[in-house]
Amino acid sequence: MESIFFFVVAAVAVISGILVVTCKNPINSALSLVMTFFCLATFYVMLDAPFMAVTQVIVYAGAIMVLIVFVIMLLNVKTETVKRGSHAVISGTVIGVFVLFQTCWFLMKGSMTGQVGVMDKAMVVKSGHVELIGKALFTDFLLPFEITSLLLLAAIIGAVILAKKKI
Amino acid sequence: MLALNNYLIVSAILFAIGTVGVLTRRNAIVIFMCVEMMLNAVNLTFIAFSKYLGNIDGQVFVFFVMTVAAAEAAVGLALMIAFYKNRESIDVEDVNLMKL
Amino acid sequence: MFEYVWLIPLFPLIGVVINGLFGKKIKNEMIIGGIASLAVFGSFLVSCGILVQLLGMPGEERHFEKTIFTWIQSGTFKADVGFLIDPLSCVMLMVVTGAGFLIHLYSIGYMHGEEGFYRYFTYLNLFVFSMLLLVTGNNLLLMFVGWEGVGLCSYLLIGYYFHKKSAGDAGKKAFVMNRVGDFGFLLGLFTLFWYMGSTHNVWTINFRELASHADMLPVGGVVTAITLFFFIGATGKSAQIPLYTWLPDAMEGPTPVSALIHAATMVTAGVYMIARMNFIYIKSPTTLLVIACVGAATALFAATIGTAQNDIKRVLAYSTVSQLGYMFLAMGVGAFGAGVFHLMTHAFFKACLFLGSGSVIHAMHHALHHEHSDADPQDMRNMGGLRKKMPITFWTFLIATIAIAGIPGFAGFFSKDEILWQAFSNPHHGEMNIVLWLAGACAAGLTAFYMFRLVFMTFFGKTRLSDKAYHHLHESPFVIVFPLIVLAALSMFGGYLGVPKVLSEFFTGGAFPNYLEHFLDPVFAYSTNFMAHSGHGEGHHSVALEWGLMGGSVLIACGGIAFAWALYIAYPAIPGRIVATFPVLHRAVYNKWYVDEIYDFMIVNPCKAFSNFLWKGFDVVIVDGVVNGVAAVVRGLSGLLRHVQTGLVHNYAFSMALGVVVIVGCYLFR
Amino acid sequence: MSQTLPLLSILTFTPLIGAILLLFVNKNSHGVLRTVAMVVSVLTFVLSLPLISGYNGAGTAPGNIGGFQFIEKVPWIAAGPFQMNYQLGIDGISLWLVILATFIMPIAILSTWTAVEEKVKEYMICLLLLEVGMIGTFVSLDLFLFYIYWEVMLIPMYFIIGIWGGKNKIYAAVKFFIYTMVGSLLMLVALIVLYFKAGGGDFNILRFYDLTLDPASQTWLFLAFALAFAIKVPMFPLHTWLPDAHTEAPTAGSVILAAVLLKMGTYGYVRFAMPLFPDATATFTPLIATLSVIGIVYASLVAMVQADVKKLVAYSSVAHLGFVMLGIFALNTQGITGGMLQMLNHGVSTGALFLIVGFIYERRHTRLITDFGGLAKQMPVFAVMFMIVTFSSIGLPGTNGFVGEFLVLLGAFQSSLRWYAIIATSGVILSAVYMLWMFQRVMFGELKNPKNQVLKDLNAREVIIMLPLLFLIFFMGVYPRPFIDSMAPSIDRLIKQTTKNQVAKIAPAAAAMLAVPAAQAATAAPGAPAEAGAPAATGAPAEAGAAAAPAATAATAAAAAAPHGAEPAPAAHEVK
Repeated sequence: MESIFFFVVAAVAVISGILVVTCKNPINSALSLVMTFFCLATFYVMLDAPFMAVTQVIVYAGAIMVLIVFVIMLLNVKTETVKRGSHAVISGTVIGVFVLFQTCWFLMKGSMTGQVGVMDKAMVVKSGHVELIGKALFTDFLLPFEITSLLLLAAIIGAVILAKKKI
Repeated sequence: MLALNNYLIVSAILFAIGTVGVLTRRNAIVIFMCVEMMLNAVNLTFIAFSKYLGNIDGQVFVFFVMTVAAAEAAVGLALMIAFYKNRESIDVEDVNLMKL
Repeated sequence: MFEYVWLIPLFPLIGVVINGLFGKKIKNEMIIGGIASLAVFGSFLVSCGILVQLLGMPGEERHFEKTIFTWIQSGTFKADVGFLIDPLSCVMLMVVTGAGFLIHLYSIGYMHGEEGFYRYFTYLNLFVFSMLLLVTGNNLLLMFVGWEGVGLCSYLLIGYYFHKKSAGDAGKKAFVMNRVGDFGFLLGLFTLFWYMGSTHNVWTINFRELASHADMLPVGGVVTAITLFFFIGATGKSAQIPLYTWLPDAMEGPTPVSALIHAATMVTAGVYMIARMNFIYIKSPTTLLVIACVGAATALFAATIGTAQNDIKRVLAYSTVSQLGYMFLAMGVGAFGAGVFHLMTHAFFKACLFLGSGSVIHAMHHALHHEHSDADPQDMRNMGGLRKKMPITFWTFLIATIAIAGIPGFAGFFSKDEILWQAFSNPHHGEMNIVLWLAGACAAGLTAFYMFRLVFMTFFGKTRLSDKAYHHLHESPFVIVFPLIVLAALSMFGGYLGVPKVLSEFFTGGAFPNYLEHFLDPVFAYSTNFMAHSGHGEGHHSVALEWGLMGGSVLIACGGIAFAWALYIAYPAIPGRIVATFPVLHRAVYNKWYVDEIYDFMIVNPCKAFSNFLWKGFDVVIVDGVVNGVAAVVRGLSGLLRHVQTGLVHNYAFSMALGVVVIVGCYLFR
Repeated sequence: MSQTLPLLSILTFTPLIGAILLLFVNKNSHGVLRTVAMVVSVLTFVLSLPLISGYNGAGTAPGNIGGFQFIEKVPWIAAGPFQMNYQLGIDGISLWLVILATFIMPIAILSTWTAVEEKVKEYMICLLLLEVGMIGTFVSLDLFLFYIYWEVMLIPMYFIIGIWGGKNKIYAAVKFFIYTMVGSLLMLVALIVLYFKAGGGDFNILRFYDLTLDPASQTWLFLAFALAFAIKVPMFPLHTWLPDAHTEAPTAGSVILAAVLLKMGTYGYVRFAMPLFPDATATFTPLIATLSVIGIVYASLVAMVQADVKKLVAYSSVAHLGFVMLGIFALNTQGITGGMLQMLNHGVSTGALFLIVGFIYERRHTRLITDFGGLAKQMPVFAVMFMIVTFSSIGLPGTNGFVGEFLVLLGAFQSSLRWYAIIATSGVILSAVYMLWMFQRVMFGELKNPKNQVLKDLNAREVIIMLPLLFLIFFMGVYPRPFIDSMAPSIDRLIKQTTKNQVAKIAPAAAAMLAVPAAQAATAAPGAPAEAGAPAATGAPAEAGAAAAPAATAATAAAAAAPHGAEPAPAAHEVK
């Protein structure tokens, strides 16, 4: 039963992914991207990572997509009239297929080593997913955490400067 | 319990679609969205491994990927706005100041 | 007196330094001329002192060597600055300083009024210095220093009138041809040094040491190579067949220069070198044959050209080349003494002839100058009948001409006849001696002919000058005429120094021996007894034969004079008709058998063309082509790479993606 | 003698201090700039004089190793296995080259008193830095230090040609730089391979001298070193950079380039290429002799038809250095002494020639021979000096040119290069031809060209420049003993070192060419080099393995050495 559900969500995700790429109007592609994010969120839930799903939805669907849609509206981007030259599209898809083929080849050859870490479904349920991530975030990954704050600061400054000044 | 590979295959497909999107589309924002999609495909892989390896690090890493994505979104869009002001279009073809 | 031998070259050197540095300021001609002449006179006095001291010593140890300092000392090679006094160098000293002094006096008068007066006397003194070094040097390298020094001075003096392009060219030609000779000399020196060193462990270039080890030298083989190389040097310097064309052109220089350098001293350097190294030359009969043939050929060849020249100095130049031919003929047949004797007598009468012609040109120049006509003062065709106007010059010129023609009683006869006799009677070259004698005799005849042609055309007959110019002709001043008289006297009595044996028995019953021969014997002792041992021995021809030949040569000389008299005095029309009947032959002879043109065509022009080709063809196109080609290839390659950077963003994205795929691919299918 | 005062270091760095001093002088007070530079260079020359007095020929004084004197040794870089120490020392050969460098520099600076007007400060600094490079190269005993100075010397010369040069100065400067750089990069690789074959430790040359390498690697290393020095000499096929560099360089630049920089090549052969690889020297002697003889004849012929005086003089220096190379590869006392002397003579006479061309160029701003004619009447003093220098360049006895040339030809004639010597002797004629023809076209003939009729004769400054050179021309010509005697012991050491392996190989009966020749040594001589090359290397196959090894280590070492050495050589990417 669960696998059926998985396949449905996977199908939806893939289709909306293709839609993002193919449809003319950027708004449609933005919306289909949102749809992909939701499918991913469901996957996270299935992977016992509820907090990640929520964060995914908030950050990606909520913040980034809103920002993109806002920018689309701001620049009132018209539907794309001129398609990329056939030559470019073909080469693009060929590269895509290659990437896909190579990763699948890896998957076939590679094999998972099996349980390594201590975390499992029971623990997530018992102590809650947020506590686990919080503990990990503020102990092992304290330095990266601080650096990301710096990163965000830089991004903010960058965005302000870029958007404000008349280049 | 689904096998790990299923998730990996899905993320591979999404990643491939993202790549195709980046390479073929002319609209800067759509390219930007495809990049986002590729990032998310990778997040999915992280979390899948995190679950099957029973190690929380994967998910923490996803956090960092998200922050990067957010920062990138901010700067990227600011760039597009600035570019739009400059060139009246965000078509990637016009970004050719370096053209010979 | 021997101790002061180093004074001999030092005096002219002091003259050079004084005139060279302060000449421009002194400006007074008498002082400059005086300093120069005094310097040479000083050397002359010292040489006389040394000659007297040498005569006082017994025959055998008449040699003295004094080393001043070591010049180059590297490994086994040692060359030091040292002087060697022996009969041969004494004879040369007397000739060089004696004639040199007279010519210096003459130049004071002749060069009067020239703007580069001090420069002339500096070079003349430098020449005498180098010549003295050449003559008294005690080793081959010091002789070579003198050898090239005289070459340098002849370049400077020939090019004295440097504003004239022809003088510059003549100077350059003389120097380059001397340099070709020096090329041979150097190779000879290297071979000798290497051979003596490596096979006999005798590392020396000192003459006396070489002489003492002379018997180590094998007959023929390496020695032939050595002597041939040295002979090339001699031909270059003494203007023999292959390398003689520079001497006639050297007449561009002032006449006293021609007298000193191209008659008395420098050109005799080659003969001196052979005489100095007789112990080596005697060891290779082939080279002696070559020398004899070249000498005879040059004598005859130059005499033929001399007959058709119109420039007074050109005639004398070709006569010098021919007389040098005689000296080499003498050397070639092993009669070194006769060669040196002829060298001495030739120095006297040829210097007198040149100075005489100089005095004529000097007078003609003034006369034509008054008349403002630009006729060439040196061309005999516009001379004639000068004997009344310039009696002393005429008489001295006549005496010298008689001497050179070989009329008995005068210097030329004794020396030339001795050479012809030796050529005929020498045991060396088998039946070749007949040919050699014949060539010598013909050349003697021709010499007599063109010398008297010259005398008749300039001094006798009706003057071809305009009356006004003829009126202006007057005898040259005393300072010019005095050397003429002295030289004329020497050319008259100089001959009695070396009276041949047969004559002295006949006339004086042996009381009048051949002084010069005995004087030079110790120097050529080795080669005379080497010839005696090697089975040739003295040609024991009958005395009558010698008388016959002597008579024959006198007859030929008188015939030549008569023929000249007939052509230019009795029937002046005949030369014109002869020229008309044989135009081609005359033109060929007049143009020096086109030898200069042949040289240009065969050597000079191809060399220029080849070096042009080398430069433009090889250097610029190939070598630079390769260098610039490499640069072009690099530029081309980078041009191609540049196209990859299209500047379009998506191309970059595409190449990035491609890169990823390729790397992963490699990783996969490693 | 190991005295307290590190004379060589002081000597090397005085010009550097001078250059730094110049930095503080105001840019446009040209007078002060020139006087400071002049004072510094004269000071350097004065400092170099004690070298002559202090240097005793036999080299037996304490504190000198292998015949080198004034030794200074200071550990400099110790990076892991590498141990480079700052080691200086001179022997008979490098002593006179240092003196030549310090002697020519004041003259060069004095000659640019009026020639260079713009950017005088940078010009003087470049000249002084050039002097540092030159002296450093001649005195350093540490192979690595030598390489650094070799590179340091290139840069100021590049600027001098590139900035103050003539019309297409950029082309000439770049060509000069890349030509020499390619050579020196090969040398760098060979230097490192040699270092590893000597098994690590320091770069001291003396250590490398008594290293016996197998003929295979010796050949390759010799070729690398030889190519670098051949470019600098310049040998026949690699000489085209010289005429360009000379015609474009300013007077002082080309005087120094001709007088000292060309000697780097020949010095390199004598100090490094030959003693380090004796067997390879023997095998390559015929090749190099052929190239040098071709160089002599070819350069003389090409010089004959040049229209530009400076190009003619440049080609003449190619010919003169052909003589030097022939002398050096004769491998006997006379040959090498002649070669060394010819180096000094060439420095003096060609330096003087370039000064003279500089004088007429400054007056007429043209170098074409056809523009001149009849200058002798207009400029008599100049004419006399030009004549003396021309005759020194032709090699007339009594001037310095003759002594060198004669010894070279004599040496070459005695060694196995007999036929080469005969052809080289013809160079004597050719040099007379092109020099005299040029001299005649410039000085003699009518004074037709109006511009020539106005020319002034040499002023006091120019005469002062020429006097020391003329004095040297005659002094070295008449009394070369002091130069020859001080070189003799070092040259004997060089011959012993360069022919040491051949002695071991040939049967003892035919003693080495050096020893007083036994009965048929001369005939054996031509055989010796052939035998030396022929007999299979003593190296067993193991050596072959070693030969392969250096290729690998060379690559890694080159990378490792580059950052350590901190020398300005750019990354060793091949330009080809």
